[in-house]
Amino acid sequence: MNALAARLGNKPWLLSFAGAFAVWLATILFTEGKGGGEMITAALSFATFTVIVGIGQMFVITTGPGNVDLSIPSTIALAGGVAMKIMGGQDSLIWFGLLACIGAGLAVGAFNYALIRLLKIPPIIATLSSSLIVMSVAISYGRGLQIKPPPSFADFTTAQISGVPVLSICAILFAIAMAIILERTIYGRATLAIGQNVRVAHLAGVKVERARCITYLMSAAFAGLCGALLAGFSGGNALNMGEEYLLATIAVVVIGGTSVAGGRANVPGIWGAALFLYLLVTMLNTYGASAGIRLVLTGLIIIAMITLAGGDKPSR
Amino acid sequence: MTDTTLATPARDRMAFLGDPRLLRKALPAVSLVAILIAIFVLNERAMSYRGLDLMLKYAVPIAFATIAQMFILTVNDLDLSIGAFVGLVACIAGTWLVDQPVLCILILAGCIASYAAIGALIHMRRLPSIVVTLGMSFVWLGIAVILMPTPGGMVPDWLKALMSWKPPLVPFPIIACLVIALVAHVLLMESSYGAVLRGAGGNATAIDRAGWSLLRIRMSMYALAGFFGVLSGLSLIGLTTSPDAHIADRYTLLSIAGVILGGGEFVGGRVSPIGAVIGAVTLVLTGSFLIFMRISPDWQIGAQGAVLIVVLALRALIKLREAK
Amino acid sequence: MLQATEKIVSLSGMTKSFGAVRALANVDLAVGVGECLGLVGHNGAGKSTLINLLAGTLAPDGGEIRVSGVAQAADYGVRRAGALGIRCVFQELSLCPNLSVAENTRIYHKSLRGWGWRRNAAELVRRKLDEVFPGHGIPPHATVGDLLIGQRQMVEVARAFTVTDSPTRLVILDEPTSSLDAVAGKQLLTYVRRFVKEGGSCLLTSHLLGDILDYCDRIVVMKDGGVVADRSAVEFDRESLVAAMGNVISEARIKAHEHVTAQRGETPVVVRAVPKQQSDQTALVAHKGEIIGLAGLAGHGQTRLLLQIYEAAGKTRADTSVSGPVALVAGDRQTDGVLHLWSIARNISVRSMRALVKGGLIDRDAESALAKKWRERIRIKTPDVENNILSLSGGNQQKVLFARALGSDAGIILMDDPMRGVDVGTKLEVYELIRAEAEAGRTFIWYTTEIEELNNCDHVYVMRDGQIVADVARADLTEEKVLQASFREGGRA
Amino acid sequence: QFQKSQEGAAGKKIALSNNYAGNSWRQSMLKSWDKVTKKAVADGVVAEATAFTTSENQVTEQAAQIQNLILQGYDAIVLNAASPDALNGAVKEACDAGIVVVSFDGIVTEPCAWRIAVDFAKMGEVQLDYLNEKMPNGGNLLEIRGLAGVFVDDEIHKGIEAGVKKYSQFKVVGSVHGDWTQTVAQKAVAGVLPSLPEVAAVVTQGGDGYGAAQAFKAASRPTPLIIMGNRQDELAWWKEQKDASGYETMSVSIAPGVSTLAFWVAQQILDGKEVPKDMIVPFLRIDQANLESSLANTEQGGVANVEYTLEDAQKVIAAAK
Ligand SMILES: Nc1ncnc2c1ncn2[C@@H]1O[C@H](COP(=O)(O)OP(=O)(O)OP(=O)(O)O)[C@@H](O)[C@H]1O
Ligand SMILES: Nc1ncnc2c1ncn2[C@@H]1O[C@H](COP(=O)(O)OP(=O)(O)OP(=O)(O)O)[C@@H](O)[C@H]1O
Ligand SMILES: [Mg+2]
Ligand SMILES: [Mg+2]
Repeated sequence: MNALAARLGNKPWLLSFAGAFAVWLATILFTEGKGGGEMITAALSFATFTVIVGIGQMFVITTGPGNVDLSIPSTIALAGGVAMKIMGGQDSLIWFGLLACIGAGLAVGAFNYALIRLLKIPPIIATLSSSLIVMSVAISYGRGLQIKPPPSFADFTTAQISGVPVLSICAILFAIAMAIILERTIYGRATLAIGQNVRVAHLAGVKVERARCITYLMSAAFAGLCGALLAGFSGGNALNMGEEYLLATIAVVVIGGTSVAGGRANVPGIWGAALFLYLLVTMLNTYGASAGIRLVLTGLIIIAMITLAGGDKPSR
Repeated sequence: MTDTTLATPARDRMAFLGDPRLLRKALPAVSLVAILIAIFVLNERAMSYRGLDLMLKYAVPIAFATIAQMFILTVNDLDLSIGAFVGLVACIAGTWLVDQPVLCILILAGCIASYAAIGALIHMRRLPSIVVTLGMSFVWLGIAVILMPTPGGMVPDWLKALMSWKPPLVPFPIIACLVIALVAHVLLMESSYGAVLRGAGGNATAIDRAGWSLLRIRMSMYALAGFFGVLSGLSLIGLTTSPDAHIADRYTLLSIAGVILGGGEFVGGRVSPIGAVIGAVTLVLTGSFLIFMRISPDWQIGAQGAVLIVVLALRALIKLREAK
Repeated sequence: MLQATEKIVSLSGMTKSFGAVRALANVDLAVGVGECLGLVGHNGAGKSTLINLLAGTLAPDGGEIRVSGVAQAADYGVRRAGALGIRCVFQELSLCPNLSVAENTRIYHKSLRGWGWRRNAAELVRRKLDEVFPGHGIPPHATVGDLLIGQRQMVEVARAFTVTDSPTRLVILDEPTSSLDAVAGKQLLTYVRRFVKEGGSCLLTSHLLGDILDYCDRIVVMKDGGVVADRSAVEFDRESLVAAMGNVISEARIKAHEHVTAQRGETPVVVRAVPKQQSDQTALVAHKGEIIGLAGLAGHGQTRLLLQIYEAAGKTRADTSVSGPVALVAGDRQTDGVLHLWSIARNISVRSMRALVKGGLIDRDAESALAKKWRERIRIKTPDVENNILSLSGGNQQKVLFARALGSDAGIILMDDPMRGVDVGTKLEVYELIRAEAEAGRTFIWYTTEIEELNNCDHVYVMRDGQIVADVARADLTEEKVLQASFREGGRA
Repeated sequence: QFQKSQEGAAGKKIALSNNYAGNSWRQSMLKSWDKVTKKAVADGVVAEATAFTTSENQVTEQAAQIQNLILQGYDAIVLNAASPDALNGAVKEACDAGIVVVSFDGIVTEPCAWRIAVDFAKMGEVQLDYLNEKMPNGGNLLEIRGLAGVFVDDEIHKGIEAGVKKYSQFKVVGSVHGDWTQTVAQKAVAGVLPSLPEVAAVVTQGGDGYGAAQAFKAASRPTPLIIMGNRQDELAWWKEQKDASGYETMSVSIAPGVSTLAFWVAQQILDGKEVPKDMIVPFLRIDQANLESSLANTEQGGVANVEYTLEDAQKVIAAAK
């Protein structure tokens, strides 16, 4: 038991994959093997969105305690609206739409960072405030109307290659790139150093503000991109389409092995945690438990999993 | 020229005596005063017993929840379940408090005990509090939904009467907030064990080396959080006169924001109970302020954010001037 | 039996390993009643580990601990040690930065409770501070996080000597003087003598061998996890003590530098800084290739001046101009230096990441090579540079910070009392390294609390109350001069 | 007659207390309110009719909002409540201050308030009535619910349950919570779908039909009969299917314009008219026959809507007497 915990402690992301596998197994045992493959396909499709925004949130959380991006849901709503409006249902405008959604995200990120840097507002309150403003912008920009994605864009976001969603493949490549950025670039190292101790990082020559700026820009840009993809995937934008990602991003980041105290991050774990959370809900839905029981079990299983993994151990 | 150069060392010595600290402590109050003045300018009716009573009623349960969150933040943890917990307390009290008060109190005591148990679990297995409490938020909500699939239930009259009590001179919400702030202040800032509790957030190793049980400290903090969460739930249903499982979902974020607005920090055991209550009240007042400014519904949501930013920017200005 | 009665503690056969590292191998140690025992040894010799076992913060792998002759059970821990009157000031400070001095004292004494506990605690610690460090100037209600590292050290030492319900019988001081200036250090040691004279016992470690030789009754020398010498202090002199520690050095090497007297002004000025609180226009000036010393009592603005220079790097400001990149060697490891989640290698390479980038990514081989190079050069005691930095002894962590700065591309290196906790042998090697680097064109600005170290400098500025009050050339440098400038009251320079 | 009503209500101020603005239904509701009340204010029917929205869909925020509206001195508060019971304290306070409170859609149980109720249980039951007609042989049902713990969800669910009891040939084989959000519904349905046997029909609570259709498509399962919720995207999809393969279904929901009905009711009360405390407003149902016309009248990306006039309100009041 302890040996297992120790081994998992070294690779915390393994745990979230193990958890995902376990719930999947429990589900198909119940259905006697029926639909196992399709379930994985669905899990991959939906985890993709959580992963894209989750990685942005991970970088933010890694920069240290108190850093969290609460503006992600609003950014998703705004950027989804911007993308759909600019694409206007026309295939020829897809690229403009994608650029615009990332641009919208960057604008939100820049605003967040300006609040944090210039006005010295604690990040959690800065992003909370900006999320409200961004939501207002989204409302007055889109008036709550849903716009359909261009057909090719919708097809791309829902395409599958023998059961594996194309978007998930892209997101896996994206995650690999982000893992490399985290561990092997100056920006990534700077982020990790800041998360351990801002003062030490600054005195060790790390460009603190540059890294923080990039972090908040990135988180919002990823949320923006996710907004467009989500709108494409679900057949149009909606104001409430990002709501579930507020807690979901924090949950996948932390379950995936990133330290809330900052300075330690884990990209693969986000994938594992996103799959785990999706399959967990699927399992409980499949079992047909009532809403209350489902909620209680969701909570208990999350706690049980993290308890099994054991606590924070210093890594490298 | 000579003046300033001569003044600097003296000021520096003053600074050492804790001057900037005092100023930092005063910042939350500055925000509160600013927003109050803005409200009074917009609507002089607010500047009355009745006005303050109406505006601040819902600050009482938020103040309790904020203090609960503050206890958790003191030991460098974060509670993502306080909102759901307050909702559950509301449902429990709404179900049993009228008919079976003794049973109800026992159940609520059990809730506090389970909060302490969560603290113990987090400590013994060295778990990230954020995940455990996130999980617990589902558990609390789930139990509340099972208990009360549709809103309803009874609230005892004494509780309603207490929450709508109109004492002479000073409105009840103000008295309540003052009492909450003072009690929490005495518990955490003035008592001798309070110093140990805060110390655990500042340097747990030091506390351990001085021979204190960190397990007991964490359990105490979680139990205190649970206790104040219970008070939050009770005061809330005293106001709403009826519970609902989702009644306090928002308190999780509000309570964190309140502590931070009040000058608390996420790590290092640096918190201020009085500041936290001020923060909670400020948050509530931003809502009132908005209603007094007539804005188109499109921008009402954003305006709430903008008000928060302006209030905090004021503080930045003061900090900047102080730095010079 | 007879021996046991006169020993306050005796350890025998103490063994402790951290993974593959054998920190202690079968160590015996005893401290007598009314005795001040000095414990010396190179960085990573095992001193702090031994102290942790004695204080009950670490459990030994094997061995026996006896306190006042009574063998302690396996559950021996801090609480038990505390009850037996054993107090410890650890190498890495253990105060709560968010609490006041008085509150930190309360943490130490369970009996400080009830009405007026804060006043009592403040009184208790203030009186002890006055007793140990007369003229300390630390308000008991100040928050510890706002204090300078030296002041924090004073608070912790004073706290260890305070007494409430149970007596203080043995005080363990792990490098208590490393963050104190010369004056405070002497005050402490004088107090320690008084304490042992009154029947207390003391266990003291230090890398300032002079202190150990002058103030201890007996000296135990450790090397690589074992005791290599245990004799009365009078039987040692500096030379033999150093030899016992395993370093063969000649005083000649220390003196060597005194012959090289660089002429000021031959090279371009790279740093010019007027301290923020300076009332006239006196500036610190550093020419390329010089070693500039900053002296004065701790907390008189030296660190602030270094940070002022650090912040101005590459910029030109009214009061500060600095040309070229700057690196800093922090002295306050815990708050300014160590990235605690990272390996030794990453802690070294963090300042040099730009140089390690190949094809957009940090080259891991180059990173590891850099770390290994510095491990050899200043002998960082570790089997693997990929180990976490906290697995190093205090002095070795300090060496990592040296490596971080010296391994970087910075032409100007600021050092904030960087030798805290570094052993004698390494110190001499680092002095030599610094001189070599200076000759190669690097500029050093070096704040030190050890007056002897100023001998390595080309030029010394003495600071008081945040201002430069004396500007002493290498040739005119004497200890009196520095001390006089540090203390002189009255008219500003 | 109109003249007379002006005397009573003219000069009075009405506030709309709304608790959520984050979906197309609520946006439609606010838009209708704006359109109708602007004209009413311009005509001098009332002095003011301002809409207020809280930033989060939360009981506590709305309660505080009502307290502030009391302080602002409004004569009437038109309320779409976040909870039927939990706002009672604030509503009572408003009544005690002499303020007329008219709740609609999300109604409150406080006796002093007026209620313009939708029979949510009925909304669930008619779905089964319709299915019974279409599929006399019955089949498996998938139920998409709303947000757990919210009374609307429970009411509709009860209606569906009653319907299933009534027509025993139907069996609910799966039930998920879609939180009335298309993306959430899509996600939840996609998750359970692989484990479900063939699904004949999907019963919903409105706003999640299109998401369900997407999920069936993604899983390459035959599209079942999905009950729609009056949103334009749902209607457009239905029309598409209808044209392609003769797909048949129905759609039910409440018209967001019910806010304007509540406005007129409040106006009538302020005007001194006697108005019973409980009124019923019919939900808006779209069938195969009126699909095209409804779709044509619905804004792109919006919700099928009806705005009410004073006469409509008077009819509703009369019907309740
Ligand atoms: N003593 C300190 N304690 C805590 N944080 C500090 C301290 N000193 C600096 N910082 C952090 O470092 C930031 C400044 O860092 P730094 O100058 O490295 O940023 P930068 O990216 O280099 O910006 P620029 O490129 O403009 O110089 C401060 O805003 C603060 O967040
Ligand atoms: N937690 C740990 N994990 C791994 N190795 C450790 C740990 N603590 C100490 N060590 C190792 O044990 C040995 C002894 O360390 P110790 O701290 O006792 O040395 P020291 O004599 O106090 O040195 P210094 O003079 O530098 O303080 C060192 O090699 C050190 O690397
Ligand atoms: Mg910089
Ligand atoms: Mg040591």
